[in-house]
Amino acid sequence: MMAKELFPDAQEIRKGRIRIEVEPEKVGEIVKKLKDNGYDHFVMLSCIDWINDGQFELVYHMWSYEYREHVMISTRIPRDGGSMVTLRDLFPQIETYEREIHEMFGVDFIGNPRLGEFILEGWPHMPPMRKDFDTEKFVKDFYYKIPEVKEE
Amino acid sequence: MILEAFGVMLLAVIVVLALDRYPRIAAAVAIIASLLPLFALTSWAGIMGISLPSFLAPLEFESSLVYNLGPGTLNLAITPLGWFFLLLLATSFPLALLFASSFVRNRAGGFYAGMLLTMLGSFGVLLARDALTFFLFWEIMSWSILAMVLRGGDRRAIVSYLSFGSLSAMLLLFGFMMLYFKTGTFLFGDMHLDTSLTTLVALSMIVAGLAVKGALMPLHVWAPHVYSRSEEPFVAFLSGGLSKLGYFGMLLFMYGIAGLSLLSSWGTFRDVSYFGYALAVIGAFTAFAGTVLAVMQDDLRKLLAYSSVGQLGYIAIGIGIGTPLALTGALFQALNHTFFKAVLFLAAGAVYYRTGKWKISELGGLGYRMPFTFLAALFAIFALAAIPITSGFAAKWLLYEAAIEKKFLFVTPIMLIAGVGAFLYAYKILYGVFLGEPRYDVKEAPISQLVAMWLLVLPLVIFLIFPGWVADLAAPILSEYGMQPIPHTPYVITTNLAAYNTLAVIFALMGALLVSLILYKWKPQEVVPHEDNYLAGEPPELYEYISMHAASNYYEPFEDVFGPVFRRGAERAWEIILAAAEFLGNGARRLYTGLTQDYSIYILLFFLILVGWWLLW
Amino acid sequence: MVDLIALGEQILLLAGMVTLGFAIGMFFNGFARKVTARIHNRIGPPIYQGYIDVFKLFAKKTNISHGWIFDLAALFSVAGITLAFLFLPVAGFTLLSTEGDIFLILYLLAIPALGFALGAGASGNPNAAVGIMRALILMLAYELPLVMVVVAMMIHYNTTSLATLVQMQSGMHWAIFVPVFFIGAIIVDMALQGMLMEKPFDIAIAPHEIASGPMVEFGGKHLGALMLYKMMAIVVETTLFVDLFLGGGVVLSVSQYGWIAYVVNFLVWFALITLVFFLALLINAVFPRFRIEQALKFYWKYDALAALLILIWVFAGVSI
Amino acid sequence: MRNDDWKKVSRLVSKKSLWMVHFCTGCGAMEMPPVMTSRYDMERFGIAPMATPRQADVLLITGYLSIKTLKRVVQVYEQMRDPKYVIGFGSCTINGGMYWDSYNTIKDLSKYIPVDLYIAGCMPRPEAIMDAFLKLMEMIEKGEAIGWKKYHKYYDQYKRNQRMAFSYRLDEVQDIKEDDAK
Amino acid sequence: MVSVPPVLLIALPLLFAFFAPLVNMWSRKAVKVYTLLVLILNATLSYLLFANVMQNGVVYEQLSGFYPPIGILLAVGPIGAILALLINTLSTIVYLTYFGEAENSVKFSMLYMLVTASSTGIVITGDLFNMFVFFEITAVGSYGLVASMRTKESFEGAFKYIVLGSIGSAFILLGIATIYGYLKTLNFYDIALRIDTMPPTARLMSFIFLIIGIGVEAEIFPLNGWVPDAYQGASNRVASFFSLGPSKAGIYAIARLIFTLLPILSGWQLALLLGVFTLIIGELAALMQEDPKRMLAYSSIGQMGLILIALSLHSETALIAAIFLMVGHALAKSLLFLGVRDYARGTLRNPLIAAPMFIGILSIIGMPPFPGFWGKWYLMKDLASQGAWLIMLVIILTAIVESVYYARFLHRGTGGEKRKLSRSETAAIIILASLLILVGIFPNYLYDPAVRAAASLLGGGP
Repeated sequence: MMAKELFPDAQEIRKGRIRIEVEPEKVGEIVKKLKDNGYDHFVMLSCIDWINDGQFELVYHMWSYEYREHVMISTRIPRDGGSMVTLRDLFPQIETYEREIHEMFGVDFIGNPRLGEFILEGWPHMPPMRKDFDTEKFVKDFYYKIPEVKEE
Repeated sequence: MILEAFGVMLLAVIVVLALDRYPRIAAAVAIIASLLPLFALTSWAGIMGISLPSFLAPLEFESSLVYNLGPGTLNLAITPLGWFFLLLLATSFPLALLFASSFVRNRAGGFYAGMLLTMLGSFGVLLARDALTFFLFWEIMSWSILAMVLRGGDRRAIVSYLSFGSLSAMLLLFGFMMLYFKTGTFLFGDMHLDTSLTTLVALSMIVAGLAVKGALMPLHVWAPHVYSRSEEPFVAFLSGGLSKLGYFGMLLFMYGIAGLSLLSSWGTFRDVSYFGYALAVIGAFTAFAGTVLAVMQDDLRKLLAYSSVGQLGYIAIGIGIGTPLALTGALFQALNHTFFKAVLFLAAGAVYYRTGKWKISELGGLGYRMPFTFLAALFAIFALAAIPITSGFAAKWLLYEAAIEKKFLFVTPIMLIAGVGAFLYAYKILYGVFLGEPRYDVKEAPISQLVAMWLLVLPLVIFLIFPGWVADLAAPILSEYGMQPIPHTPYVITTNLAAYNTLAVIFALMGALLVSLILYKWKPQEVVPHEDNYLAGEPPELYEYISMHAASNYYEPFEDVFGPVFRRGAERAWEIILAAAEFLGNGARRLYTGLTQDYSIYILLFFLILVGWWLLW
Repeated sequence: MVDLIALGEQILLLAGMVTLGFAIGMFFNGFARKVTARIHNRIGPPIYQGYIDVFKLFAKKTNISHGWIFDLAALFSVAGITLAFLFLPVAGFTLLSTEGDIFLILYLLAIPALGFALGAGASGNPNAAVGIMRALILMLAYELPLVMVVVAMMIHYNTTSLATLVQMQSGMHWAIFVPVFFIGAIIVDMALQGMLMEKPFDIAIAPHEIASGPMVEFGGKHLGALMLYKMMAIVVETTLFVDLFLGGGVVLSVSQYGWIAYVVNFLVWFALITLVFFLALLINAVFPRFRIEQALKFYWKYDALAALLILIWVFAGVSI
Repeated sequence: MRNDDWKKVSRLVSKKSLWMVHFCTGCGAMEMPPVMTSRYDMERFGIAPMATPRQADVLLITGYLSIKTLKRVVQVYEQMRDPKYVIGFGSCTINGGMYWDSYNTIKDLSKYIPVDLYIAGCMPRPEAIMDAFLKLMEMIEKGEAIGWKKYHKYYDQYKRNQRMAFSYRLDEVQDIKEDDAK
Repeated sequence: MVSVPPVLLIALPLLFAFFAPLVNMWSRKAVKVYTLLVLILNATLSYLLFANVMQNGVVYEQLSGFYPPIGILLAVGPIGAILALLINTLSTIVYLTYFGEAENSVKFSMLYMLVTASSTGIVITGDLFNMFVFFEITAVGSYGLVASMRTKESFEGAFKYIVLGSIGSAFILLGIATIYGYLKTLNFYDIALRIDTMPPTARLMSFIFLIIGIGVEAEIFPLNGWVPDAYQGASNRVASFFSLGPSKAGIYAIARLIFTLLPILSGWQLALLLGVFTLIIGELAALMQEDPKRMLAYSSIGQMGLILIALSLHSETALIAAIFLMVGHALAKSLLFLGVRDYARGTLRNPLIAAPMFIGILSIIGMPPFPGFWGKWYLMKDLASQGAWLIMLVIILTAIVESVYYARFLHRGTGGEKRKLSRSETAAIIILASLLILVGIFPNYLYDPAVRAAASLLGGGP
C-alpha cells in the first residue's frame, strides 16, 4: 500500500516525494508500518538545528523500490535535553546514523547502547554541528595558536 | 639377563603403581628401569659391528633365549633388524619419561606403569623369533597403549583404538595361523614358505595387521584420535617409537621370513614385486593424504598426528620398493621420524604445559618467550620438511632415488608433492604457535623438558653430517636379506643416478651464511616491539578486541579446494561398515524379544529343525 | 699444498660465480622493469635501476628488526639461494652440482623460502602471514606439474643429476627438441611463472591487497637482502629451466675449444636465461592476477593434466 | 674515501631510487595515476610506489588531514626509516585551503611533521608533481632535504604540537603559549 | 596327600545348607560366616580332589551300596576336577562380596550353597540320572537366586528362567528316558560301551533331546532366551555366580554328551554349528546393547559359543583351548559382573576397580598374557591345522565386534562421577584379577591338567 493511502494527511511535496510530520512518539509506529508496506529501504536519518525555535528536527528518509517513492518522516524534539527512542530494532543501520547525530548534535537516543565516541576522537567541546558552536573562533583559538616548530 | 630385564621391568611396573602419590620418585624408578633396554642395546652392539667401550655396556645380555611357558615356547634372539629398531625405541623412551617427570601430574603411577608396559612389549616384539612370542608381546604392547588411551577418556579414541587394535590383532593371528597351516611351525627360522596363494593371503593379512600400528591409510583412523587425546610424552613415544614396530614387522615378514624371491614369485613390475608395489602405492597415497589432512587441522596434536601418518607412509614406500637403496631410505626415515616427531610432540607438550592451549589459532608468539623450545621444534620441523640442513633430507633423498631408479613414474611425483605439502603444515606450526603476535607471557619450559627435547635433536644433527653411518647400520640388515649395502662413505652416498655429499652442502651453507652474515651485520639495527607494525596506519592498541594473529583457518583456500575430497573420507568409509554391523546387531538383538512364549517357540522350532534335519539326512 | 691451491681456486671460482650471479640478478631487476615499461608504452627506469635500489636499501641510515627470529629471514634467504645456485650447473661450470642432484636443489630452494617465511611470520604482521599462506599454497600448486615433468625427464634420461643431464644434452641434443619434452618445457614454463611470482601468479605479494604480503615489515637492509634473494632466485630458477631443457646453454665442448668455449657457453647461457625470463615478463605485463584457489586449480587441473600425458608417454617408453 | 665523499656518493645514488608511500586522504590521490602511468611515467627517475612505510623513502600527503588522520600519518611517518622525506600536496597541507575554518582539519602540516617540500595548487597538476620530485632529488643531492634530521632534533617540539592537536583542548594551547612567553 | 571322597563335595554343602536356618536362629550375622566357612571347606576339598586326580588319574566312588551300572557312581576326571576346583573356589570368592551387604538373608546363603553343590555335582557325576537331578537342583536354586533381588526385573527374569528351564528339564528327561528305554542303564560308562547297540534313530533322538535340554542351561542359541533377562534381573553377585557355576556345569555336560555319551559324527557337526551361531548372535546382540549387564550377558552367550566350538572340534589342542577359555571366561566374567553398575558410568574412575576390570576385558577379548588369549590362540591353532578358514573368519570378526562394544563399555565407565564399591567387592574383584594374571603368566599350571583332561576326554573317559 502506498504511503498516501496509509497516511491520508501526509503532504505530497511533488510526485514520488511524501512528507509526514508527526509527534516523536509516533515515529516508530509509522516507520514500522511503512516497512511492512514495501518501504523497505531506510535511506538515512538527518537532523536540522532550528536554533530560533529551540528545536531539532529529525528526518527519517525511507524509500520504496516497489512504488519508487521517497517518504520523509519529520519530527521535532526540544533542543535542550531532547531525546528520541532508538529505532535500531527496525533497521539495524539506524544505529550508525544515531551515533553520528548524537556526536554532532548531542541528541540522546534512548536504547542505543553504542552512543560513544564515533568520528571525533576525544572531542571535549559542545557538539560541533550545533549552530551555536563558533568554528571560526575555535580554529583561531586552537589551530592557529599551536606554535610553529622553532629552529635554532 | 633378558628374562631378568623383563622381570625387573614388571617389578618396576608394580612399584610405580604403588608410588602413585609420589610422581617424582615414580619417574625416577621408571627412568632407571627404562635404562635396561638401553643397556641391552649397548651390550648387543657387537652384532652390528660396533665396538663400544665397556662402561657403556655395563650389563651382559645373552643374544638368544628359549623359555618354555607350558602352552608355548618363547624364542627370543637379537637380530640386526631388531637392534636397529631397538636403537630407536630404547633411546627415545627414557627421554620421553624424563619429559614426563615434570609434565605428568595426575595419576602418575598409572602413566609410568603403562609406559613401561609398552616398552616391555616392544622389547619382546623386537627380540621375538617365533610367531607366538611376536604376537604375545605385540598384544601386550597394544593393550598397554589402550590403557594409556583410557587415561585420556575420549570416546572416539577408545573405540577407534580398541576396534582397530583388535582388527590388527585378528589379522595378525589369522596370518600367523595360515603360515602355521602351511609350514607346521611358528618358528621364524623354520618357516619355509612356498609360493601358494595361502602364503600370499597370509602375508597380506600380516602386513595389513602391522599396517594398522603403522597407521597406513585406510587403517589410520585410530591414530589422530589417539594421538590427540593422550598425554604428550606418551604420544611422543607412540608416534616416534611404537608406530615403527609396524614397519619392523613388515621388514621382518616381507624380507626376513618371506624373502625377496618369494615376493617376486607372485609377479613383478619393473623388478619390484607386485606385493611391494601395492605397498608402495598405498604408502604414497598415505603420505599425500596424511599431509593434506594435516594441513587442515587446527588442533596442534591432530596436525602432528596426521603428519605422522603422512611421514610413516614414506617408510612404507621404501619397504615396498625393496631395493637396498629403498630399504636404507626406509630405515633412515624411520630413524629420523622417531626423533623429530618425538621432539615435535614434546614441544607441543611443553607449549601446553606453559599455556594450557592446544589450538594453533589460540597460541602465538611463543618463539621469543620459549626460545629453546622453539629452536628444538624448528630443528625438528626442518627435519620433517626434509630441509637439507638436518638429516631429514638424506632419508627422503634415498627414497626418491630408489623410486626413480625403479622408474616409479606415478609414485615419485606423489611423494614429492607430499614433501612440498609438508612445508605447508610445518609453517602452520611455526607461525601459529611460535611466531606472530605474542599473546602469552610465559616462561621457558622446565629444564627436564628442554633436556629431553635437545637430546632428541642431537641425532638429527649427527646423521646430517654422517648419513653414511645409517647406511653402515643398514648394511648388516641388508646382508641378512642377501642384498649388497649401498655404496657410501660417512659423508657421501652414491647411487646409480647421482651422489649426495653432505660435506659439500654443509661447507657451502657455512660459507654462504658467513658471507650473508657479514653483509647483514654491516649495518646497525634497532629492535622494535611487535606492536609497532604496519597496519595501514592503524595503531593496534586501539583494537584490543581484534587478534592480529592470522592463524585461525590459516589455509582456508586450500581447505576449500581439498576439503570436500579428503576430510574424513576414510572415517566415513569405516562408519558405513560400523553402521552395517550395527544394523546386524540390532537384528540380533531383536531376536531376544523378551517374551517367554517366543523363547519357547524358539526351542520348539529348534527341535523341529533338528528332527527335520535328521529326517532329511 | 697442491690440494690447497686447487681448493683455493675452486673456492675463488665459486665466489666469483656467486658474485656474477648476484650481478646478473640485479641486472634482471632493471631489465624487467624496463621491459614492462616498454610494453606499457612508458620509458621506464634505467636498466641499472636494480643496482641503485639495492645500494639505496643498504645505505639506509636506520634499520628496524622485530627480534632475532626476524633477522633469520634475511640470513637464510641470501644464504639459501646462494646454496641453491652453487648446486646448479651454470654455463658449463659444474660448480658443486656433481655433489647433489635435482631433488637437492628443489629442497635447497625451500631453505630461503622457509627462512623468509620464518622472518615474515616473526614480524607479527597479519598481512605477512596471509602472504606466506598464499606463497606456500602457490608453491604446492606449481610444484605438482613441475615435479611430474622433472620425474618424467629423470626417468627418461635415467639420471637425477643435473650435471649429468646437461652433459647428456651436449652437442645440441637439447631436451626441448624432443617433441614430448617440448610440451614439458611449456608446462615447466607455466610453473616457472609461479616460481618467479610473476603475474598472473603474484598472489603472495599482491601489494594492493595485503601490502606486499610477506615483505610488509621489511625495510632497509632487510629488504635489501630480500631483494638480493629475489633477484638471485630469478637467476637460479631460469637456470634450472635452461639446465633441464636447453642443455644448460652449453654449445661448445671445453675439451675442443678451450677457454673460448667457456666464454661462448657463458654468453649463450646468459642469452638463454634472459630469453626465458623475457617470456615470463611478457606474460607478466599483460595479465591480471589470479585468486589463490584459481591458481591452485589451474596448476592442478590443466598443467598437471598435461604433465600426466608426458608421464604416460614416458611410461609407455619405459615399458617397451 | 673520506666519510663525506661516501655520503655524497650515497646521496647521489639514493636520489635515483625514491620509493614513495602515499597517504591518500584528499583529492591529490587522483593526480597520482597519470604521474605514474605512460603519460608522465615517473618510473624513469627511479620513483616507484611502495605498499608500506617500512619500505618507502618518501611520504606523500595528498590533501587535507583531520586530527584523526593526522594520528595515522604520524604513525606512518615514524614507521619509515631514515632518510625519509615528506611532500605536502596542495594548499590544504599548507594553510588549510578550502577547509580553513573547519573545526577538525589541521591547517599547517609542518607544525606536526617536518615537510621537505610543498606543492602549491588545489590540486597541483601532474607536471607540478613531477617538478616537485625533481626538486626533491636536487635537494637530496645537495643535502638540503633534512626533514628527518629536523624531526630528530626538534622531536619534543613536534611531539608537543601533535599532543596539543590530538587533545583538542584550548587551555593546553594557552599553557604552552605562556611557557613560550617565559 | 589325603584322598577325599568326591561325594563330600556335594554332600557337605547340602547338609550344611539345611543347618543354616538353625544357625540363623542363633544369630543372623553368623550365617554369612558360617556359609563362607562351608564354602572354604568345600574349596579346600575340591583342591585336594584336584590334586588327587592329577596324581592318580580318575577317581571313582560308588554310592548307596549298589554297584554300577545300577548304583550311583561318581567319576571325577581331570576336567571334572578342574571345573570343581574352579566352581568352588570362585563361588567362595564371589560369596565374599555378600559381606559388604547390609541385608543377610539365610535363604540366599542356603540357595547359594545348594547351587554350588549341585553345580559341582554335575561336573563330578558319572551317571546320567544323577546329572539330571543335579540339573534340577541347580535350576531350582537358580530361580530362587535370580528372584532374590525382589524387584520387578528379577521376578520377570526368574519367571522366564523357570519356564524355559522347565522345558529344558522335560527334554533332558525325554532323552534319558529314550536311552534308558533302549539300554536299561544310565551309567556313562555303560552307555558309552553299549551305545552302538542302540538303533541310530533312537541314538539321534536322544542326542537331540539331551542337547536341547542341556543347551538351555549352557546358554546355547536359540535356547537361551532367559539369559539376558535373568542376568539383568539378578543381582551382580548372582549374575557373577551364574557365569562361573551353572553355565560352566552346563557346558561340561555338553562336553560329556558329545565326547563320552554319544560320540556320533553329526553330533559334533551340530555342536559346531550351534557354537558358531551362538557366537555370532551373542556378539552381535551385545554390540547394540545399551544396558551394561545385558551386554555382558550377551557377551557370555558369545563366549559360550566359542567354548562350544572348541569342544566340538574333537581334538586335543581344541580341548585344551576349551579349558583355557572356560577358566578364563569364568574368572573374567564373574569379575566383570561384580564390578559392573548401571550404565557402568563412573565405576572405572576408581583405579582399584578399573584396573581389574580392564584385565577382565582384556582376557575376554583374548589379549595376552591372560587365559583368554591362550584359549583363543590354541583354538585358532587347531582350526588352522585343520584349515577351517571360515570358522576362523567368524571368530575373528566376532572378536572385532566384541572389542567395539567393550570399548564403548570402557568409555562409559571412565566418564561421570567417581564411584566406590564396597570393600569386600573390591577385594573379590582384585583377587579374581590376580588369578587372571597368575593363570595368564604361568599358564603351565593350567596347561598340564588341561592336557590330561583333553587326553582323558578324547579317550572316552570323564
